[in-house]
Amino acid sequence: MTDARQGLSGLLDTEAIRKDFPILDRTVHDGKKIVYLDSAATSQKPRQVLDALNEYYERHNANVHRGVYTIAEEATALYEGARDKVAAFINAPSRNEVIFTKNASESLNLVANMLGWADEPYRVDSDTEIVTTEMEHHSNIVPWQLLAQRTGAKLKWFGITDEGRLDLSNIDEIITEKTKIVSFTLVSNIMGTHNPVEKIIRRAQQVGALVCIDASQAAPHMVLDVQALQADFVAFTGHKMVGPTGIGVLWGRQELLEDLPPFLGGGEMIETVSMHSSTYAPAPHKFEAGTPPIAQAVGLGAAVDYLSAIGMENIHRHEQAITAYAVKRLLEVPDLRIIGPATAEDRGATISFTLGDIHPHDVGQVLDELGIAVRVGHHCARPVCLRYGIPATTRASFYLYSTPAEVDALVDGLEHVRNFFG
Amino acid sequence: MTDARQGLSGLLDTEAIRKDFPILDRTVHDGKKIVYLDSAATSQKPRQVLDALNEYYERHNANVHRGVYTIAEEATALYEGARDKVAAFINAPSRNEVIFTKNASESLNLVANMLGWADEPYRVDSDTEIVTTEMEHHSNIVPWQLLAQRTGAKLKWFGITDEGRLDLSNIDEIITEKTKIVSFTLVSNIMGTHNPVEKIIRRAQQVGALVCIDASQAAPHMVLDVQALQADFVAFTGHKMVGPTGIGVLWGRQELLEDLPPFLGGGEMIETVSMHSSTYAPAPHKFEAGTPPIAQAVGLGAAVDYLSAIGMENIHRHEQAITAYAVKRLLEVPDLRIIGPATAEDRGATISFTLGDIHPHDVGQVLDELGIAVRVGHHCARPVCLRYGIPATTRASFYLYSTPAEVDALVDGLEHVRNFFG
Amino acid sequence: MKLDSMYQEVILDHYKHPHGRGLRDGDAEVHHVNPTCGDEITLRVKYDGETIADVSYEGQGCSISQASASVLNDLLVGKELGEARKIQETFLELMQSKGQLEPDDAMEEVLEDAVAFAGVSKYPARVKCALLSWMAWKDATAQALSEGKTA
Amino acid sequence: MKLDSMYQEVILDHYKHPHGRGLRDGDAEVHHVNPTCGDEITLRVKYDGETIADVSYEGQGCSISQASASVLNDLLVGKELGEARKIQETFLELMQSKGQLEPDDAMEEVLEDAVAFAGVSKYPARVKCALLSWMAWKDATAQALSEGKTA
Ligand SMILES: Cc1ncc(COP(=O)(O)O)c(C=O)c1O
Ligand SMILES: Cc1ncc(COP(=O)(O)O)c(C=O)c1O
Repeated sequence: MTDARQGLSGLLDTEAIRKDFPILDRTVHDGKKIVYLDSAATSQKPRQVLDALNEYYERHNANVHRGVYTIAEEATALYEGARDKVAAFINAPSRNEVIFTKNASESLNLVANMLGWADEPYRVDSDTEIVTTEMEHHSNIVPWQLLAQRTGAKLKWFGITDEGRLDLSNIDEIITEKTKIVSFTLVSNIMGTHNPVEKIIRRAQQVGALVCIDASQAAPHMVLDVQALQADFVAFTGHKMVGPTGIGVLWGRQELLEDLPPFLGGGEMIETVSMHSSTYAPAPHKFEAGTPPIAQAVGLGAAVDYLSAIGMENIHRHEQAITAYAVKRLLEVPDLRIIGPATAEDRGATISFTLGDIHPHDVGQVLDELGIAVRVGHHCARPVCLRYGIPATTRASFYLYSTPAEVDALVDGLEHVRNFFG
Repeated sequence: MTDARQGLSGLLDTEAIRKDFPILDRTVHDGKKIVYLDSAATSQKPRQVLDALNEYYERHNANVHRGVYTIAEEATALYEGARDKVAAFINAPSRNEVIFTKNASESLNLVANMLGWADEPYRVDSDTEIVTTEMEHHSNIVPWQLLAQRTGAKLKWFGITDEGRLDLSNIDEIITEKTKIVSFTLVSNIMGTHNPVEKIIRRAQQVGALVCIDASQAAPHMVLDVQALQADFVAFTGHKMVGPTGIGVLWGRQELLEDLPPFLGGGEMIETVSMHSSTYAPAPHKFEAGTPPIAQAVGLGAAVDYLSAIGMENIHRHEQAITAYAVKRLLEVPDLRIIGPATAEDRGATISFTLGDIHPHDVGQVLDELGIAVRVGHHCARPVCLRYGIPATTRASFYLYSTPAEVDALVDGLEHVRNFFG
Repeated sequence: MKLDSMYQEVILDHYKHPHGRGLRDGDAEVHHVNPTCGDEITLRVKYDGETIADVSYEGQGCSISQASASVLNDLLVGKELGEARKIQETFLELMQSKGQLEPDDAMEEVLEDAVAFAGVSKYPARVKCALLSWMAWKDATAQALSEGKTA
Repeated sequence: MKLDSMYQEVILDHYKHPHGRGLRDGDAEVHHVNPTCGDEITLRVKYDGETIADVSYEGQGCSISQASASVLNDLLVGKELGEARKIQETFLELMQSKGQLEPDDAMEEVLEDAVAFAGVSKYPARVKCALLSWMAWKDATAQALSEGKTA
């Protein structure tokens, strides 16, 4: 233990928390306990979430919304109950504003497609512009590129400063009267940057553009209040917030969800169908075609309960402490360069870096041999790598179960990497 | 036990099988064991599938395809291993033809959208026609209605005969040189009808139309061989085949998947991304945007293993025996009218019926009180109800765990219903 | 048997012998469906000033939705709009009570036969059936009012 | 330590001192990327009849992908096309062996330094790194041939 760890305050009782996560006892490579530093890619799952899944399948499994028999009513109550939980978690004005998707990527594509097929005033077409940023995950770039190609709309974006912040200096040229939609990430998945929402929203509102926020890296880590954000759409994904894979969320303002056209067609999203024409159910069902991810929604509900019981403020405080410690210790490693904010201010618990000219793949491989799991590559945010002229980064990301000792293990591991390739 | 049950042959050892399904021990309404006759809506899950899910989350959970660390490699191997299993299960020529979606509805929407955005010769536009049938699940109607609206293409369909069979008498007028796609169900989810694939495929091939088969009600119940079917696309859904919710499959011919454009954009489906343009990964990844339903794919792999170990021929034989018995016994109930084929030939183990003028909701409610779970309503196939001039049906559907005693319980229950409303 | 709490004698009576069924002249017409089960109702309201002159309907559905429309006709025809609204709201409250609400005398006075639906409120899937005609009535009334056909 | 089976001395040497790196004149050029990690290579082939006159390349990537390109240059330049193909296929076989294949003398004779990659085949995520330049070479050769620049 280093001296630096002495002064750390705001930490959670990780000893207790880690007992909830069976995988954290896993060992690799001849008995090395894993040090899981890849929660930005996906989080681990507590026993409570797995129990909810099992309980659902073993006692209540049935298709939802259409059964009059007991377990179908139970399954429906559990599924819709999960919607209530998620709505409360993000402080949604109405439960009907919470749409379950398969992941954040589907949520973002859903918004892009709704706007492409919408009537005025929402319609994106060749006279209009779409705005995003250079800092986005591919899942918040490619849907807009596809929409631009399909409609002829122009795609514009905010650049990034040398410090890994959004460059909003030309905001009035980027967001104009032609802008229909501005979509950006609340927290960067590669650099951890926490973006200034208010400034962007204010300008978007000035010109009457809609705002979509990718909260995939925010929802797991801090209080997410969609009313306070004042955005029109907010997307996030279950597997990064101690929930199961296979479930995502799109929150949207009720009036918009009423006005906008459906995206996928099928069972569950209809009001009445004839061969000649169909009418659609009100939101959220209008946007949930087919049998929904029932068990996964139930699991996400349990995840939200788990996080809420610990408290999102407490989780955030814990991560801030860990991040401050990690930034400090990482900067002690020779030749290590942090890509993105090199302080603990306005940032999440995700830190990307390069280590001399050792390629991140090689860094990750050697760390794995020590049981340390970090992500290497472009992290589905290749424009950021292009921006900084680097092929890839090594990324360590922390969560409510991460400990200062794991930061130390990483720093020691990096020493080992340097020696190996030295 | 009735005499009729004596002669039944081809049954599976349901006593052993039922031990694998924890929920079948569930009781409702003061200790009544459930008689689950709604497998066409969703199937129950064996312990083996739940174990695979737990094992995944407790030991191997990580995001796939991008990690160099041990559990990420394990997760990737499990996820891609599930693709191998599904490919083998449907006799796909290549594993790369198996796309994981969230459900069959997404699979069908994926096909519709690919064709809408495609270049020639696949492009659906206002000069072309789309063909489906009156027997489809809404999930194979609404996507085509949306495509027709969005592109101006004309939607045509095959009608149904009084006996619940597809009316192919006018096939040459329905499928014409203008037809780009013919999409139909292999087995009807409301009437159980097993449709004649060959005749439709032959005509479609004559005019150069693509063929999409909705195998949602076939994959769980019989050998599904995509090469023998000779279709271009085959869609089905995991939760109906003892797999988890949140996972579906689209199989497509490799050349088509190479030629057709992507649908959803995002992480995983790209080759390289810059702000100005992106290129896409080869299939199947091109069609799998975002973090896939990893655990659910693993669960589906376990489901396929489970079904294969019992043997799809054996499952089919079992269901045929149960169906023949059920048809026979149901026809003994006064005022009961089967909607759809009233024999056991060329049909699956799904039987819809009306009972005098007692509304199906009331039938279902009284049966539930006895622990019997049947589905009531239009079963997401409202055009079929319109066709027969009925508001709804009661539907009993059987699977590998269904027993003749459960058929008897249903028949006794229906007597009880008649007395209640008599 | 628990079923009897849903299928009260009164409900089965209304189901078998519905009151006021059939479409007659009206100020506004609406068509409502219950997408989860396909129950449908076409309903017309006729106002005579503030008084409900008629509620006529046609539709298909289960015993609960049919009986509920019949009870609605019984209860609302001849009432003043304000009173009708109170009845509708009380019925809604009862149906959303998840079986937790034991109708008291005051409620019974307002709802008359409709208190028989208390048992239905325990069955979430059937609550929509019971409410179908009431929602249609509310909607039709709003239309009639906005078209200025009543005071 | 298991790592040493991947990071053989030979591999680290090629990584630190790559052979034939840089882009020179060629008959065909291809650009390959590994979408899962972002490794990239631009590779040119030059043929002199059936003989590989040069393989030049530029790119970014990890030690494995860089060393592999260097080894490729060593092995293939100067070879006849038929022989080069055999080397490529043998390397592919080794890399797809999941660590199950113990290179024998015959293989060692064909692959020379490239047998050092045997340990990499145990790491599925790295196999693509090792194959990147080889796939690029195959593709570039196919292009050069179809453009009729070689026999
Ligand atoms: C024939 C048929 N097609 C499509 C579907 C849609 O499947 P899912 O709801 O899983 O998308 C179903 C089942 O609901 C079905 O029975
Ligand atoms: C910022 C951000 N947006 C979107 C996504 C996409 O989420 P998913 O892969 O669950 O669709 C991710 C994670 O992968 C992310 O980090």
